Amino acid sequence: MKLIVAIIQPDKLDDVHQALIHAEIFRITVSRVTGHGQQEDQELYRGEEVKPDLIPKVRLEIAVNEAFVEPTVTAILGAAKHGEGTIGDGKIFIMPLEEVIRIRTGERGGTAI
Amino acid sequence: MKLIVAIIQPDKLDDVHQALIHAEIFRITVSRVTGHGQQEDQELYRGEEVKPDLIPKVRLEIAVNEAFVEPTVTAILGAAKHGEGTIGDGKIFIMPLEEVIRIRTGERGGTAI
Amino acid sequence: MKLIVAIIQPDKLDDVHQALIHAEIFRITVSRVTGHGQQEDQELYRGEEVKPDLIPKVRLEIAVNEAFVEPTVTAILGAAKHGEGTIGDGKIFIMPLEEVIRIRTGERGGTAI
Amino acid sequence: MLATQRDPVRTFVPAALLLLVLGVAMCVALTPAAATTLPEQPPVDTGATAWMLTSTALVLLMVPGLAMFYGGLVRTKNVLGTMMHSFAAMAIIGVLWVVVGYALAFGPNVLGGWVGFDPGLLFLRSIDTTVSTGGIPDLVFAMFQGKFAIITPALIAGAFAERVKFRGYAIFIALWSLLVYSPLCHWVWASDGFLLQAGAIDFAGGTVVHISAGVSGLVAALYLGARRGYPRIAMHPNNLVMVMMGVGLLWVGWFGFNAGSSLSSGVKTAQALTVTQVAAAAGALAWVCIEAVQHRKATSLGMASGILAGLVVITPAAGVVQPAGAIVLGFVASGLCYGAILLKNRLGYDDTLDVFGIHGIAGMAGALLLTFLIRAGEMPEGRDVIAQLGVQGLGVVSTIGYASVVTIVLLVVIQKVFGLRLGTTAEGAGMDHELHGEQGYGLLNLN
Amino acid sequence: MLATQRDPVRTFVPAALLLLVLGVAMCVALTPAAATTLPEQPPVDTGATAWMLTSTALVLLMVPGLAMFYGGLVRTKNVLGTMMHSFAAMAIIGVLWVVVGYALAFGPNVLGGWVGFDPGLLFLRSIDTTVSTGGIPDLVFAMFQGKFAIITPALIAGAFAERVKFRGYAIFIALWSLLVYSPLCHWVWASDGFLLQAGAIDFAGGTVVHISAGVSGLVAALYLGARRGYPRIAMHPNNLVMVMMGVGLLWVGWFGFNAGSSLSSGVKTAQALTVTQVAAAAGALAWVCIEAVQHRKATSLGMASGILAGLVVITPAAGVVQPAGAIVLGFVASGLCYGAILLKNRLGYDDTLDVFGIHGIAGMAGALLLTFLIRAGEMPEGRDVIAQLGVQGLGVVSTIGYASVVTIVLLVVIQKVFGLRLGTTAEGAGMDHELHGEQGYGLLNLN
Amino acid sequence: MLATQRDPVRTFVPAALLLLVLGVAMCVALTPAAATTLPEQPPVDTGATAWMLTSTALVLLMVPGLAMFYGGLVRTKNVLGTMMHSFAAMAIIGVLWVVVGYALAFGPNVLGGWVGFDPGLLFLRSIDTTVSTGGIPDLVFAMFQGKFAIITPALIAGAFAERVKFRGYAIFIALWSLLVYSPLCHWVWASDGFLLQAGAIDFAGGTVVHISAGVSGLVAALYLGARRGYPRIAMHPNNLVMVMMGVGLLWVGWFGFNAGSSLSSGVKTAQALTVTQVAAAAGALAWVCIEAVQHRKATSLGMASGILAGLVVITPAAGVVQPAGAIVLGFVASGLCYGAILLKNRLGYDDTLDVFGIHGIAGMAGALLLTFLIRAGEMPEGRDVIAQLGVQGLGVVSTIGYASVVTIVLLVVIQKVFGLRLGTTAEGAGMDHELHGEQGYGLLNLN
Ligand SMILES: Nc1ncnc2c1ncn2[C@@H]1O[C@H](COP(=O)(O)OP(=O)(O)O)[C@@H](O)[C@H]1O
Ligand SMILES: Nc1ncnc2c1ncn2[C@@H]1O[C@H](COP(=O)(O)OP(=O)(O)O)[C@@H](O)[C@H]1O
Ligand SMILES: Nc1ncnc2c1ncn2[C@@H]1O[C@H](COP(=O)(O)OP(=O)(O)O)[C@@H](O)[C@H]1O
Repeated sequence: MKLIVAIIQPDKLDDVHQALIHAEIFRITVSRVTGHGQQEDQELYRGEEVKPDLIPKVRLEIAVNEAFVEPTVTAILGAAKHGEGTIGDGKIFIMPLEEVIRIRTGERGGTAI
Repeated sequence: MKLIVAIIQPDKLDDVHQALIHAEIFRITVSRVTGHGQQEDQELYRGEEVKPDLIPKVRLEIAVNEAFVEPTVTAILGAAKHGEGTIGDGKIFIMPLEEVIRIRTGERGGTAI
Repeated sequence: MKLIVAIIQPDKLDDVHQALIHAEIFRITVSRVTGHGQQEDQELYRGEEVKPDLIPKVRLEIAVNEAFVEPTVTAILGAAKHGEGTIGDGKIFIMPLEEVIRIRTGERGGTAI
Repeated sequence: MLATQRDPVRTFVPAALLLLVLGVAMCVALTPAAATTLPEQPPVDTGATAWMLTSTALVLLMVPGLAMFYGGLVRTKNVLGTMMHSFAAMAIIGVLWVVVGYALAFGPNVLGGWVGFDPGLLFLRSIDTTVSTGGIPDLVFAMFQGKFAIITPALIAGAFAERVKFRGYAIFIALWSLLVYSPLCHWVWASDGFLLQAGAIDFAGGTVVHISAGVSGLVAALYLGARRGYPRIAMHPNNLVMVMMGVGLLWVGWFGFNAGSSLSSGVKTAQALTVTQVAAAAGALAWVCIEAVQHRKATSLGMASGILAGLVVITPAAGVVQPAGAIVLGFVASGLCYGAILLKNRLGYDDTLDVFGIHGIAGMAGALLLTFLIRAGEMPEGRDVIAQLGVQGLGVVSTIGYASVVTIVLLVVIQKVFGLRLGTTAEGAGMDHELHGEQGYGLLNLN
Repeated sequence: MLATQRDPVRTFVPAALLLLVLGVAMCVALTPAAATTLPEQPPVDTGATAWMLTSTALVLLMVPGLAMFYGGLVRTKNVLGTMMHSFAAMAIIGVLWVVVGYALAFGPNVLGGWVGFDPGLLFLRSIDTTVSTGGIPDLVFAMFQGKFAIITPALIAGAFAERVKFRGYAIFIALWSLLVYSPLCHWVWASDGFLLQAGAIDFAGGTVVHISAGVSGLVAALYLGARRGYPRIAMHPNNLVMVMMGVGLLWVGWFGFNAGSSLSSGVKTAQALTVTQVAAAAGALAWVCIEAVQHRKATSLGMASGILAGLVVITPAAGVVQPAGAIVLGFVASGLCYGAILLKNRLGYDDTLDVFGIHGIAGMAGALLLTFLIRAGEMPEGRDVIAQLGVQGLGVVSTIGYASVVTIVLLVVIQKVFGLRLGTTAEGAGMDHELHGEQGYGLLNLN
Repeated sequence: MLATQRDPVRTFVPAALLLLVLGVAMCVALTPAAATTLPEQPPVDTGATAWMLTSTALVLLMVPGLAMFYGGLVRTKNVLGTMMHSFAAMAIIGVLWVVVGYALAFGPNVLGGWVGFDPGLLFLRSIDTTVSTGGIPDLVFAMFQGKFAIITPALIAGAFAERVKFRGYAIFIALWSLLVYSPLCHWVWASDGFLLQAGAIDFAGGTVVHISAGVSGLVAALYLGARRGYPRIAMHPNNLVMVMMGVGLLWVGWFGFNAGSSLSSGVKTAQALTVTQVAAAAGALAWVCIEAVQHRKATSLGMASGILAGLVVITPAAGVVQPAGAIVLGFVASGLCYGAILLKNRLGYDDTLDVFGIHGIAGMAGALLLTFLIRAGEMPEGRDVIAQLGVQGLGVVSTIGYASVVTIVLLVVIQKVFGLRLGTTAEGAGMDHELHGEQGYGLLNLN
């Protein structure tokens, strides 16, 4: 099993979520984060242009069985891009996941995902 | 060492925290997340029932030595259930953790946990 | 590749960020968390001293190639301490990272980090 | 804002306009005024003046109140953009009203009574020191009325919240104020306005303010289309706590709005304030009870909506109904608005913050139903209920007809010439970031 | 809300009540009133009326202010539910007061002076156009007093915040208002009320409003028991920023509360406003200084609490003490309240937002201590300090006794019949989600 | 707060001071006052009094408004500490003004007119029942003026936001109020003040309030130095939504500030209210247009800043200019302030919330430019524009000179004796946690 963590642009959350559902990934956990990367944003403060060094992003956390890793990645890649891909579109990280337990039932492993 | 990530219902945070302390797990990191799973919630907006597709959850992050993995899981399973277990009670994810460093002292490994 | 997760004190975020940039770690993801550990904080509420059992912390998530693990750790250790190190300064967790994908381009692996 | 970047001309429109106004103002300011103090005029009634000054302040308080109410109901990414809609009305109409709006609304009939005009009223010059028969300085009346002119376009903004460009919006409300509000205001409140002449009762603006705003909002919502993803995606209010604060300020401000409309400080004022209070409470009570029955839960937004429905319905009637009647109106209004909103959801158009569903519906209900609840003796000379109902209907219909026609024309023109509807990407990223380069709640991110 | 789902009967109670009121109101509204204008009555004093109208608006402003103050102090999951307590008072008492509350409070003595009653005052019909001797329309007085009736039960809510059902709360405040507030109000402010007759001084409601709310809150807190996990779990205020906003509005509104109670616009009004301002400042100053000494830190909640303590203590005394006396009262009140709250923490009962600790304690302090600070010449005819202290004590004791007894009876009945205390799971999940199906800060989640 | 912990003496300073005031107040309160009612005095004008009472409440509303405006602009960790600066002014000056401030400001000349004094005015004893020629009780005037005394030091706080100790700040504003504000107020508004005698026009406090606050703020910002990391780190406003609410309340409150300064309820009041409204709108409009041209985006903070600039510039001129002139002033003020802030960013000093950039600059602009826009007939006897400009310049220059000199002295002394600038670690951790032991938004963490 793998734990897939994706950092995406906030405005793409809905599209990505839809794409995942189409790929039959129904369970995700989402949180607000801020990130620093190549992307440069710009805000205004009393006539000055300010470059925030941390930009709002959304973090997705998805636990999947091996078989679903590629579909998940494809779904995200397909939905998270701005146009042909713009700086700041984000990253996907894949980590090994040794165990999953469903609290409700206590079941473990792949079926619990 | 393992990194245990648990997604639980917000109203169970206090119980789970107590249970962990009884199990002598004293150090945790907690954050607000929202999740999508089987659970269906329901809110009202001007006479309409709205189904938010992301429901508030709490994410626990706990780094433990092997010996503590089971106690931790048991503590969470014991405290995070609503009744006999209700949809939405959440999940526990266990990941390998290669290194832990205590910033204060710089010590590494199991003792730093 | 590794995923480095660091829990630090909020007031050190700026220093740590600067240190990472000096160490040429340009990409990070940051989020607000609360933590429970040895540290004891204290707040006031109508004449009473209250000990919050969860204290605000900042969580850094940094994906790096092997070569950058030590520099990253050193940078954090150097910048996140209060004085010679104070209780509550936090922890660094290092996890294996199997794959990184840059959403914009779809590139994978070390170069995508 | 790419469009803008490619189009300096449009960009400099604001600047040009600004300089124009500035220039004119400067000339006016520097040309010495003819002595305007008339030989003898009624003495000032310091008490009535004090209450009108207070009412003016109270109605102004409604604008931030509205900004909070609307701002809290949209999504986080649009909170500032939505509040800006209210504040922009303060800035734009605030100036426009003084320059020319008041002259159009309260000057003597021109163009066959379509609107009024009196050059002396430009920049309020000729009323600098005059006092009306009621003992209230005319400037106070002009400012009090100016607040109504400010809040009306701000109300409309709720109907197309989260999806319009700021510049287009600014131009829209400026033109709407001149072409829709001033005429309607003239018809109903100017001494020679045809609806006033006809004996239509609109104490504090049920037609001029609420019906016109509700109808124009509906037209705009239909013309501009729904927000991207509506209704599929659940769009949660970002801050219901602020919504409650906002409605609290609206309630307080409404005392100025209605009781101030008595243009005095006496029994009539007391009656207006009383029924305003009662109708708001009754509306709130009715709404939460309806919810309790339908959903077994009473919501805070329901409470707020009921308050608003009650306040709107009593607005045209505040001078003529008694407390018991106000309770009836409050209850009925909440019932009707509640139903109207459910209906909207069936029909599926996106009147985002239910401007028509509340201001339109409750406004009409008040304007018409007041006929049956008029205080003994307040009925215009030798009119029976049916006759009066006809007159009220005339007011409602002409308001609806006029407002909707002119609004649609304005929308089409502005959309074509300046652009009004927000582009898809900009809408996705949110108004705060795209249009204003800010974020409402910095506290959400680390700083 | 499972209980509710199983119990349609209870669910339809609100609806039934609503329809009843609606029906009655309709009848009343449609039956033509006997011409109520008395042949000759005092002329209106437009100035005094203007100030009373303003005061009415200012006191109304205290309700959202209170909602913000209380709402900010509870936990995030209960913020809306807590604000709803204040708004529900506006809706319910807002209607009830007009229907019957005012008649009970200000009608002539009935039942041996336990309460007043005058059928003509139902729906405020008989005062539709009357003017009081002070030159103020009676309707204004009725509305001004109505705001006091609204805010008092809203104050109580702080004592059992975060743990009551909405329906039970709604029924509680309705009955409390009729059975506790109206009688107390009658005793102290009706011309034939026995405490007024006895010469008890309560300028703006120290006993009627603050002591009664404080005591009733204490009783309720003890009867309903502590919140789950209290005091083990640290329960943090969700929004101290809003608490500060709220206390700001409360301070402003209190000017209407106290200075308005002079029922005039003159020297007495000025004196009341002055000491209100001074006592609030003194209270705040004292509280933060005490904190600075005890903890080396001055807190914003301490500032807010001190302001409140000062405002409460001066309420009964606003008409009779001078600025120096107000400073003394402010200081003393903060000291006493501060101590009372520390004591509460030792005793361990859960008066959640310290309604008794602040309103109860400071209310009593004001009602009693004012005796020693009365302005030369304001002491009732041929009374010495001790005698007056006795009278004041009588007022305080009778208020405490009556309020506590009736309150406990109401609580028991409502808890048994409708359910008041929130269930454990519902309490855990929070009122906003469980009772209202909403969340206060949508901005916290992604939307 | 380590310093404090090591230094009990300092800690007990507040307590000592408190007890002192308390003691004195007690004595005063208990010594029977000489009967102060003068045989015959002008009758009360209930209308004018009503408006002045209202104005007093409105100006008080500006303090929470300012707290919200400033509080929303700083970083999350300092939001409460910043709001406390405004509230502390309410508490400290609120008491101080009554005890001695008013006596210094409005007593007859002493020390060659440097300041006034009249022992009878201590604790406002001698005006307990007096009525001024305008028919307004003197206590109302004292309270109205007191609000100005409160808000002025609170304005300064914006210049050194996020980096001062609370105790040091408290001592600073107390001394500043006595040594800077009272004298300036005396010069400009006391009947025998030298600037008033000289015929300087300052209707509502352009010099006394805004220039003095702006200049003192600038001096303090320079003396205390920039915040740690400024300007390298982008420091984001934590809550622009609250900033908008705050500016809304400021606008409303300003009606009391300016229109109240007419000390009447008539034509002059109406004129002041009108130009206040117009200038604010014009300022907002100008600012957003400038932004639209320079950045193609109009910001909400720009809207707020423009409103403020307009309100400040009209303050000294509110009594003498007409609407057209107000438009001109509003436009010019926004242009100047906008430029001044850009310039500040070049110069790189840290006037955190641009107190000088807005209050200083717009205050001067208003005080000087009003000369060219005076209403026909309002120009003081036999003065031409140039002569008047000279007098206005005198007012501005003496204010700047006096305020800056005394302020720098105060700063140095307080910094040395009590400590004012926050230590590096404390500044890093934030004022809310370090100085007040609280956090503003508990909702951000789980609770
Ligand atoms: N190596 C990394 N470690 C942690 N977070 C990262 C890393 N690389 C990117 N991110 C996250 O992804 C976001 C987008 O990355 P960015 O570099 O701006 O885009 P791109 O990868 O297209 O150049 C960043 O803001 C950051 O939150
Ligand atoms: N595979 C998963 N990946 C990420 N988060 C998950 C996953 N499964 C569950 N979660 C989290 O756990 C929460 C509860 O899961 P849900 O499916 O509702 O309960 P249950 O597992 O009892 O059916 C979800 O809201 C989501 O936040
Ligand atoms: N084992 C752990 N699992 C998860 N989070 C931890 C763990 N240990 C420490 N933390 C996080 O680090 C923060 C600091 O830890 P703490 O024990 O207070 O400091 P120290 O390690 O210096 O004693 C905690 O608040 C918590 O958020």
